Amino acid sequence: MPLRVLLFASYADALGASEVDVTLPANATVRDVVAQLRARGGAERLPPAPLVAVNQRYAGPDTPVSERDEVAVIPPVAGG
Amino acid sequence: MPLRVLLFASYADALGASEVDVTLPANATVRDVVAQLRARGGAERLPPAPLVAVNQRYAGPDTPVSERDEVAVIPPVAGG
Amino acid sequence: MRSAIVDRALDPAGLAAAVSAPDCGAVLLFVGAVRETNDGREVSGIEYTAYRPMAERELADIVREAEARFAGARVAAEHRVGALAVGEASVAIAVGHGHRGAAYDASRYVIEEVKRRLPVWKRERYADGTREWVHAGTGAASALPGAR
Amino acid sequence: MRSAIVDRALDPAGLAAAVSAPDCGAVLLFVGAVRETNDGREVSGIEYTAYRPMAERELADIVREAEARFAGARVAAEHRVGALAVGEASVAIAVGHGHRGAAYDASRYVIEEVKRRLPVWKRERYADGTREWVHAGTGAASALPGAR
Repeated sequence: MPLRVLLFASYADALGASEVDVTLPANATVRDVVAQLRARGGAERLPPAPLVAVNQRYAGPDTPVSERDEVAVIPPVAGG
Repeated sequence: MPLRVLLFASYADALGASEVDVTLPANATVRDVVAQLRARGGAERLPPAPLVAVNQRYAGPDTPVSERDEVAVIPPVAGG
Repeated sequence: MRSAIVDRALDPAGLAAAVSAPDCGAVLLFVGAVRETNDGREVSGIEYTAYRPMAERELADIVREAEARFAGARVAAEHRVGALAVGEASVAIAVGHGHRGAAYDASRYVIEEVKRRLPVWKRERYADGTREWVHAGTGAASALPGAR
Repeated sequence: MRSAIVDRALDPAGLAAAVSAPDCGAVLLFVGAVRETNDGREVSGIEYTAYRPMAERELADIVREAEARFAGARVAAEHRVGALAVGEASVAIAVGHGHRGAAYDASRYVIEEVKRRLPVWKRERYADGTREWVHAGTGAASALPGAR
């Protein structure tokens, strides 16, 4: 299935885009999203297990994702 | 020696005055000041060992006092 | 409670007024501002960006959590995004409470959670013309907030 | 540092401005105000009195101690005396620091020391027309600050 993944800040710089489209197997999880991303150019600047949000909530690697979900990869936050 | 003692808030109410004059022996201490005060009418509303300031600093019972010192008896503070 | 991600100057006095009330003995206002130096480098400004819908929800969650943990607390918080100059406020947190201890604890809770999990990033501009993303920690995944 | 015992309305924003600086990442402002109830009784106002010269020196000492204990802190504090209505501010403490942890600690230090040793007293006026001196603790001598 196709999925659009949101990127921010240094991760958007690393992959050269603020959104990337990936193709996932059925019953995919956050772990699969990260694996797809890591296969792209520039992804060596991402940590092995970056933080991910699904539908605007932090989500662990086993969280299932479907094509209707909003998935974002979250660099170390620096608010305040 | 004579000494004028300053009183505040509930202690001034208890002794009916914001200043009282006491007479102290030579080499007197804060303890002697308190003993003199406790002999006065209304002093039963003071605690046995009220806080005292000598020259605007908190002072223990053995602190010496002379007639040139500014001595004040300090009720429990309630600032803030 | 009141919370917002905004792209205008913050209004700390307005937040403080929003949490004040006749049963409120203590009001605590925290304001975080852009510093002129960081790690010894001269900063000329900071650009804050956010994953905005998530940041708005996360800040609202943090404020609600503080009000639930510290019963009686009234909390209001704003975080600014966009280009900020040195000295400008990036975050403001106001807490009103009947007792000062709870006001301090609730205020501290909000700023620590903001630093830990609000999806906001900052890129510092330096006097030498360069700019860099600032990572509060090491950037290691292990330092990040866990999934919930 | 800046400190004063005053008989006019406090100026919290002015205190906060006094401790802000370009190297200052965090400003924390504490404001204590008259509450409408105390121990279940409806309060109509509070009259604060002070042993004024000692209170001025003691508050200056407390502010200086906070700046010494929390290196880099800029501290300003004011305590009001006289007749205050419900909601009016009796004490305001502003702390500026490069780091928020020290700002919180310094602010808390000042308010706790003010409560412990500033020679200020308050008499509450109640809705039923009576008034009473308020003792923060039990009034027992053992609860008072020790001689130094």
